[in-house]
Amino acid sequence: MRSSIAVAAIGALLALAGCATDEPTTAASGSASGTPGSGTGEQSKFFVRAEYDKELALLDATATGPAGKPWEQVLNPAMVETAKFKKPGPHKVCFSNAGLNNPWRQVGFKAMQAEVDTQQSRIREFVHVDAEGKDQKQIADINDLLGKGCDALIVSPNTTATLTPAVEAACQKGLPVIVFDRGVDSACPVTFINPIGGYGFGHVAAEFISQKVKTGGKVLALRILPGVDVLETRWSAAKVAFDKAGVDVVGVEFTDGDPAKTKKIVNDYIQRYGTIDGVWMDAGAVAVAAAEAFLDAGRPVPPINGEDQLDFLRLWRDNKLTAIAPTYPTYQWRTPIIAALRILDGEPVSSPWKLPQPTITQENLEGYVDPDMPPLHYAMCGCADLPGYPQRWK
Amino acid sequence: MSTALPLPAGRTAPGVFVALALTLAAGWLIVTIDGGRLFSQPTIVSLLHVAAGLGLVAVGQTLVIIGGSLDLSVAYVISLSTLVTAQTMAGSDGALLPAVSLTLAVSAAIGFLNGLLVTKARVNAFIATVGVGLLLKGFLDSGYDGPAGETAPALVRSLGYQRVGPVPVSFLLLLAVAGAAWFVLARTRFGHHLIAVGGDPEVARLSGVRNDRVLVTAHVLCALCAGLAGIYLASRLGSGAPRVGTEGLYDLESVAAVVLGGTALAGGRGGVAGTIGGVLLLASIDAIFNQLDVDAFFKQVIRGVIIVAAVAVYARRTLRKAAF
Amino acid sequence: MSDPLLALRGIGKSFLGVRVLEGVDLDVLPGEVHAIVGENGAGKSTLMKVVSGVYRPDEGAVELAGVPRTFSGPRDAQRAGIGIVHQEFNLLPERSVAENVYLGHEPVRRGLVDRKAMLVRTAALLASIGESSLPPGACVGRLGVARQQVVEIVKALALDARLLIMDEPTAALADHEVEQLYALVRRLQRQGIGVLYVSHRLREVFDLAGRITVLKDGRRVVTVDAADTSAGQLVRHMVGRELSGYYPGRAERDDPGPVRLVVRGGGNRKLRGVDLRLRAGEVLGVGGLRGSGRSALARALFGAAPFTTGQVTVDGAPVRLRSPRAAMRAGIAYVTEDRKGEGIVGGRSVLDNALLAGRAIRPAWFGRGARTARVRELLAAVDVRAAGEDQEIRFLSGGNQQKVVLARWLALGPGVLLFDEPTRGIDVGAKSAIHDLVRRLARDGAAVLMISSELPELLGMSDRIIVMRDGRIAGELPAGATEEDVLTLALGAVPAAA
Amino acid sequence: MRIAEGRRPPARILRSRPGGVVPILVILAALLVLLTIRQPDFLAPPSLMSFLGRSAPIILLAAGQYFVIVSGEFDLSVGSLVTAQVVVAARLIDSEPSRTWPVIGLLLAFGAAVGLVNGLVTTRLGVPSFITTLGMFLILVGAVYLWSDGAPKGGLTEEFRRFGRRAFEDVPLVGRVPYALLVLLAVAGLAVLLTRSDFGRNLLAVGGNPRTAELSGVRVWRAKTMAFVVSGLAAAVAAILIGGYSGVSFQAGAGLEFGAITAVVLGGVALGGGRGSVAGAMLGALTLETLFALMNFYGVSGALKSTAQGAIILLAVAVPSVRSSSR
Repeated sequence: MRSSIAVAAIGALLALAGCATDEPTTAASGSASGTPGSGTGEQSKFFVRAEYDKELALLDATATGPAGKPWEQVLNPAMVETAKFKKPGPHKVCFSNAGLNNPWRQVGFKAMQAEVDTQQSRIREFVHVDAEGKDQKQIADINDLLGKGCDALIVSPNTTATLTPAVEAACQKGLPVIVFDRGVDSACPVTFINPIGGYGFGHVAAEFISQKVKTGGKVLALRILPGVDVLETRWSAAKVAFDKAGVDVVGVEFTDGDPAKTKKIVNDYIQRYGTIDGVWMDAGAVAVAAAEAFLDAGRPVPPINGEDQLDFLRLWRDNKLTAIAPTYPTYQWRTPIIAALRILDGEPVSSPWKLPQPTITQENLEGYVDPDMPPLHYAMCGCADLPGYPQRWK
Repeated sequence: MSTALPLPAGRTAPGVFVALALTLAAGWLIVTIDGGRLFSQPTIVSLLHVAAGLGLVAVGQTLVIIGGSLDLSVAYVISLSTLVTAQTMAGSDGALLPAVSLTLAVSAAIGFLNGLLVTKARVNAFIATVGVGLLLKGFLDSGYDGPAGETAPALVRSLGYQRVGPVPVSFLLLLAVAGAAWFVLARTRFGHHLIAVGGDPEVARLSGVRNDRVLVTAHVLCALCAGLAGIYLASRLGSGAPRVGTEGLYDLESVAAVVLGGTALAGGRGGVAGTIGGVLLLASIDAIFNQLDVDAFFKQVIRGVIIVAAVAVYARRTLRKAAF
Repeated sequence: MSDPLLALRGIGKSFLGVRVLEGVDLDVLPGEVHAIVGENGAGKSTLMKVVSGVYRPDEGAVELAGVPRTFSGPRDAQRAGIGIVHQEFNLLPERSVAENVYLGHEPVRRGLVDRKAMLVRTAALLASIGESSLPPGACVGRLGVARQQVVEIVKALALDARLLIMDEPTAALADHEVEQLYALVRRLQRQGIGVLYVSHRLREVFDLAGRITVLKDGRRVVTVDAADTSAGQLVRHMVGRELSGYYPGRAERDDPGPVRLVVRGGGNRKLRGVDLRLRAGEVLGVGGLRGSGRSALARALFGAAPFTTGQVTVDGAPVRLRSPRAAMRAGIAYVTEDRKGEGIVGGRSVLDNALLAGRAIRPAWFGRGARTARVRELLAAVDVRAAGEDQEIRFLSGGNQQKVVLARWLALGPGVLLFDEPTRGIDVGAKSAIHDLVRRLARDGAAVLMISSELPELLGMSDRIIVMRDGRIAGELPAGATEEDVLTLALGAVPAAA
Repeated sequence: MRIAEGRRPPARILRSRPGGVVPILVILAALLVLLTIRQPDFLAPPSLMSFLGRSAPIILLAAGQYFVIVSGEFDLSVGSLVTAQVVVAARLIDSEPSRTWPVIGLLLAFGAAVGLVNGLVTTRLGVPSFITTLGMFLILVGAVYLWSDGAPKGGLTEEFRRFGRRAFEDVPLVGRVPYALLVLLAVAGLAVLLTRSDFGRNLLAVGGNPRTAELSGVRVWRAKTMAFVVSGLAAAVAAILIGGYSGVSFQAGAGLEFGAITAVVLGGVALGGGRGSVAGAMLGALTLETLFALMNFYGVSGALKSTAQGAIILLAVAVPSVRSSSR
C-alpha cells in the first residue's frame, strides 16, 4: 500500500537526517516457553516453568527484615549496589501509575501517599501521573516525567511487554527506576518490587480447592478478563494444580468483574451440572457474588477462594464457608517509596525485592475481619500505622 | 425571493481552534502559576504522541461520520492491527513491508464488512459496527491472553520514537494522513460524493452517485486509518496488545474528537481540519491536567462537560442560522 | 417532422403484484414540450422514474433516438442525456451552486476534481439561460426557492440533457416566478431540448405544451395536441367525468357572521403592521408572491412563528399566540403547505394521524373511546379513502392525506381554520372535494383563512382577498376581483412589467 | 372513511410489518428450543422463575430505552447511571436498614433528574443525544469514582437487596416468585400502558416526524425530555434490582447501555424513531438474556461468547432488513 511505503520512506529519511530519538538502544527480549496442560485447556503462553518453581519455593521461604512490617521484609534477598545514585535530599520522587481504576489500586495508592507523608522531610515533591489504564498514555507519561527533573522514578506498568521500551528509555536517563506490581522485560530498573506473584496466588487457591474436592469433583473457574498478565499467571498455576489433582474443571468463564454476570454464570452451572464442588477465581472481586449465587439457590457454598477484600472475609466468617484467601497485598505500594529513598541514600537494596505474600485461612481469619472498614477495603493494606488511618481509607 | 447576498458555501475553520488556543493559554497560565512548565519539550512530545494515536483513528472516523455513518468497531480494529503487525514482523526488520501491508489489508477487509452491512444489509451503522466489534472481541479474547509478537526494531525506531525537534514522526504521519483526507474530501469525486451522501442520500442517489460504493469506501478508509493507528501503537508498544484499543476508548474518543471539531454527527458537514483541532484539544486537556496532577476521574467529568458544551455551541450557531 | 428523442413502447410496471403502469406509449420530439397530466396515482411519477432510470420497466422498451436502452440506474440515464428536475428539490443546502450542479459528474483533471472548471462551466450554463447574476460559488441553502429551481434546472442541463423531465416544477413558485420558468422552458425548447412536463396545473400545461398525454390508472388515456383540446375535456379524460363547476358557491352576502379573529399591528421578523379581521362564515383569501409574508402570517396566527408585536383577539378575548398549543387552545387550526414535511407522520396509521392533535392538546386516560369514535366519524365525513384506519398514511394519495389532516383539526372543533396551499400536489378530483369541505366549514360557522398561489383557486374560493407584499398587507379586494387586481397588489406595480 | 379497493400492497401477511414482534418471537422460540434440548428442566417453574427474575433489570432498561429510541434519540448513559445509583445507594444506606426507603426514593429522583438533564440538553440546547448521553456517561462515571475515591463505600441492607435477590416462597404451581419478577411485571404493565396512553402515541409521532408533531400541538421537547426521564427512572429501578441481585460494584452497570440498545433493536424498534413496540423491546432483552444462558449451558468458551453474540445480532437485524427491502 502507498501509505506503508510512505511510512518506510519517512523513517528512512529521518534516519538519514540523523534526528533526535527517544528510542532505547537495547532491544527487549524474553519470550515465554510453555508447558502443555490437560483437561483445563492449553497452557498459557505466560506460563514459565522456572518462574513457577521459583515462586512456589518462595511460598515456604522466611522473610528477612523488621517483624510486623512485611512491606520492608524481603524473601531471599539479593542485594545490589546503589552508590552511584546517592544524592543529597530532599528529593523529588515521580510515579507513573498504570491506573487507579479499581479498589485494589485505590487502597494501595493511598498507602503510598501516606508513606510519602511520613517521609515528608526527605521528599520535597511527589509527582503522580495516572495513565488511566492506557499503555499508550503511560509511555507518553513516562517520557513526560523524564523532563521534570525527578530524582527517582517509580513505575507501576500497565502491561509488562508494552511498557518495557519506555522504562528502558527512562533507565538511560541515569535516574534510578523502581518498578513494582507488574514487571518489565528488562534488567535495567534498579529493583523490581512485588510480592511472590501470580503463580503463588493461583497455586495456593487451586491446591486448597483440589484438596477439599475429591478426584473427579467438578470445579468452576471464574476469571475476570483474558489477556491481563497477572491474572493469566494465576490461572496457569491453577491449571497445573488442577491437572495434577485430577479434578474436573467443568468451565472457565470470564465475568468482566461484573457480579451480576457472575451470579448468572454460577446459577447456570449449578443447574447444568447439578452440583459444583469447588469454585476457583483469579481475583477476589466477584467472590462474594459467586458465593451468594449458591446461597440464593439454597445450596451450600462449596470450597471457594477469594481475596483479602473485607466483604468476602465477612461473608466467609458469617456463613462459615470453606474458603481460602490468597492475597496480593496492597502494602507493596509502600515499598517503592522506601526503596527509592534507600537508593537515593546509596544503600544497597534487594533486586528483585520479593515481599511476603500471606494467605488468609480459617485459622487466621478473625485477625483480618475489620467491621469498621468499607466492604471493598483490602485487609492486607499494611496501613494501620500510617497517618490518616482509618479515615483516609474510608 | 431572498435579496440577501448569496454567500459562498461556508468552509471556515471551526471554532475548535479558538477553543484550543484559549485552553492552551489558560492551561499555560495555570500550570505556570502552579510552578510547572506546560511547553517543555517532553510535555509537547507526549502531547503530540497522544494526539497522533487518537488523531489517526479520528481522521478515519471523520470520513464515515461525514458520510452519515459511524464506526464503533475501530477500537477492536486497532487492537487487532497491533497484533497482526507485531506478529507478522516477529522482531525482524525484513518483514516490515509485508507486515504493514497485511495489517492494512486486514483492516480494509473489516472496513469492507462494516460497509457491506451498513449499505447492502441496511443495518444501522451503530448496530452493525458494534456487532462487528463483538465479533472481533471474541476473536481477540479467545486467541490472545496478552501481548504477542514483536514489532520490527526499525519501525519502533522510526515511527515509534523518532522525532524532528519536538515533533514525533507519528504526528507527522498524522498530518500527512489528515492532509490526504482533506485532499480527498475537497478534490476528489469520492470526497464530493461522500459529503453529498452524508448531506442527503436521496439527493446523492438521484444525482447519479453510487451511494453504497461511496459509503463502503468510506468505511474501508476509516478502518485503514484505524489500522494505521494500530501500526503506530505497535511501534510505540514494541509488541501487539489485544486490549490497547478498548483500553484507550478509541471508539468513543474518536467520535468525541470528530464532533468537537465541528463535524455534524448527522453527516454532510464538517472536515478533517476541525477533527485535528478536536484531537489536539483533547490531548491538551490531558497534558494540562497531567501537569496539575488532577484526578483522572475529575478529568473525565470535565471532558464530558466540554464535549457536550462544545456541541451545544455548534448547535446554537446552526440554530441561529436556521432560524427564519 | 424529426425523429423522436424519446419513445416509450408499451411500458408496464408492477409493485408487489399491483399494476402501476400498463402498456404506456409515448414520444417526445426535439424541442417539444410534452405534458403529462393525470390524477394522483395515475402513474405519472412512476413513469417519470422509469424514464429517468430509477425503476426498470417490467415490460416494454425505452428508446432514445431510436435505440432501445436499459438503464441500470439514474446515473446511466443521465449519461444517456436524460435530465430530471424534481418536484422536491434535490439539492444539498450546505454545498455551493457549482458543487450541486456537478454532483455525480464532477469535471476531473488528472484524477482530481477541477474546481475551477466546475465554477467556469456553471457560470457559463447560468449565463446561457439568462441567470448570470447567480454566483456559482454561492451556498445553495441561502438562495431563494426560485433560484434553487434554477440551480435544479442547470443541474440537469450540465449533463448535456437532450430530454428534460420536469415534475411539478412550479409547485414551489409564485406566479411571477412561474413566468420566468416559462421563459426558461421556451429557451430550452429553442435549443432543441425535449421536455416532459408533469403538472396538475392545467393552465401551465396549455401555456407551454405542444402535446398532452393523459394517464389514468396506469394507462394512457389519450394524447392530444394542446391546440385541439380544452381544460374541460382534459379533466373529463383524467377523472372520467366532467366536473360541473370548479368552485362551490360563496357565502351569502347578507349574512356576515360575528368577528372571530382580530389582529392589530401584528409584526415579527417577517411581518409588519398586520391588521386583520376575520369573520365567522367567511373565507378570507390571502394572495401574494412567495416570500411576501403569506405563510408567515398563517404561521404567526398559529403560533409557529409568533407575532412579536401587536394584539390578537379571538372571539373578543385577547390571546397570546406564543405556540401552536396556545393557538389551538384559542380554537385555531392550521393546515400546512408542506404536507409530507410537517403535515403527516408518514409511518403512523391513518387513525393515529387523525388523533394526533386531540391527544396532544387534551391528553386523557378516560373517555378516549368517545374521542376515537368522534375521529372515526370525521374520517368518514371527510371521505378518506384508505385500506383501513390502520394503514400507514404514507401509502395514501395526497388528497386523502390532506383529508386526514383536516379530520385531525376538525376533531378539536376549531373556530378559525388556516389553510396554506390546501390543494398543492393534489389531483383534480380530490381538489374539488377539499374545496367543498372548506366551503362547508365556513358555512357551518368557521372563519377560514386560505392561502393560495393559484389565482383561479384564490378568486374562486374567497369571499374577500387580502394581498401580502414585503411582510405587509398591501391591500384588500372584494369577491369578484380579477387576477390582474391581485397581481397588481402583489407586485406593487403595474403588472405590465411581467 | 371508506375502505378503498386496490392501491394497497395486497400481500400484507407476507410482509412481516417493520416494527412487529413476530421476528423476535421466532428467534426467542428457537433459542428456547435449543436451550430445552440441552437442559430439559430449564423451562420448569423454579428455573424459569429465577431466570426471569435475574433478567428483569435488562428488560427494564430495554423498556426505558425504548421510549428514548422511539422518540428518535439514544440514551448511552443508562449503564453509568446504574453504576452510579448502586454506588450511591451503598454509601448513603451504609448498612443502616432505616435508610432503605428514603434512599430508594432518592434513587428514583436521581434517575429522573439525570433523565431530565439528558432530555433538556438534547432538546433545548440542540445537542445530538448520542453526544449528550456520551457526555453524561463520562460525567457520571467520573463523578461517582471521584465521590467514592475509586472504591465503593458503605453497604446495602438486606431490606434493599431483597428486591433483586429474594422471592416469595411456596407459591402454588410455580414455587418461588422472585420479587424482581413482580417488579418487572408491574413496570412492564406500566410501560405498555404508557405506550398506549396519549403520551406514548404522541411519542411515536414525535419520533416519526417531529415537525408534524410540533405543529399538531405536541410539545416535542417535553415529550422527548419525558422519554429520557422514563429511561432514567427505568435505570433507577434496574439499579435497585441489580444492586439487590449482586451487591455493590463499579461494574454494576458496565456495558448495559449497549445491551439495552441492542435488545431494543433486536425487538424490531427502528433506531431513528417512530416505529416499534415496547413489548418487542422487552422481548429483545429477554432474547439476549436467553442467548447468554444458552451459551452457558452449551459451554461456549467464555471468550467466544462475544463473537456468538455479535453474529446473532448482525443476523437478526440484517436478515429482516434485507428481506423487507427486496424490491
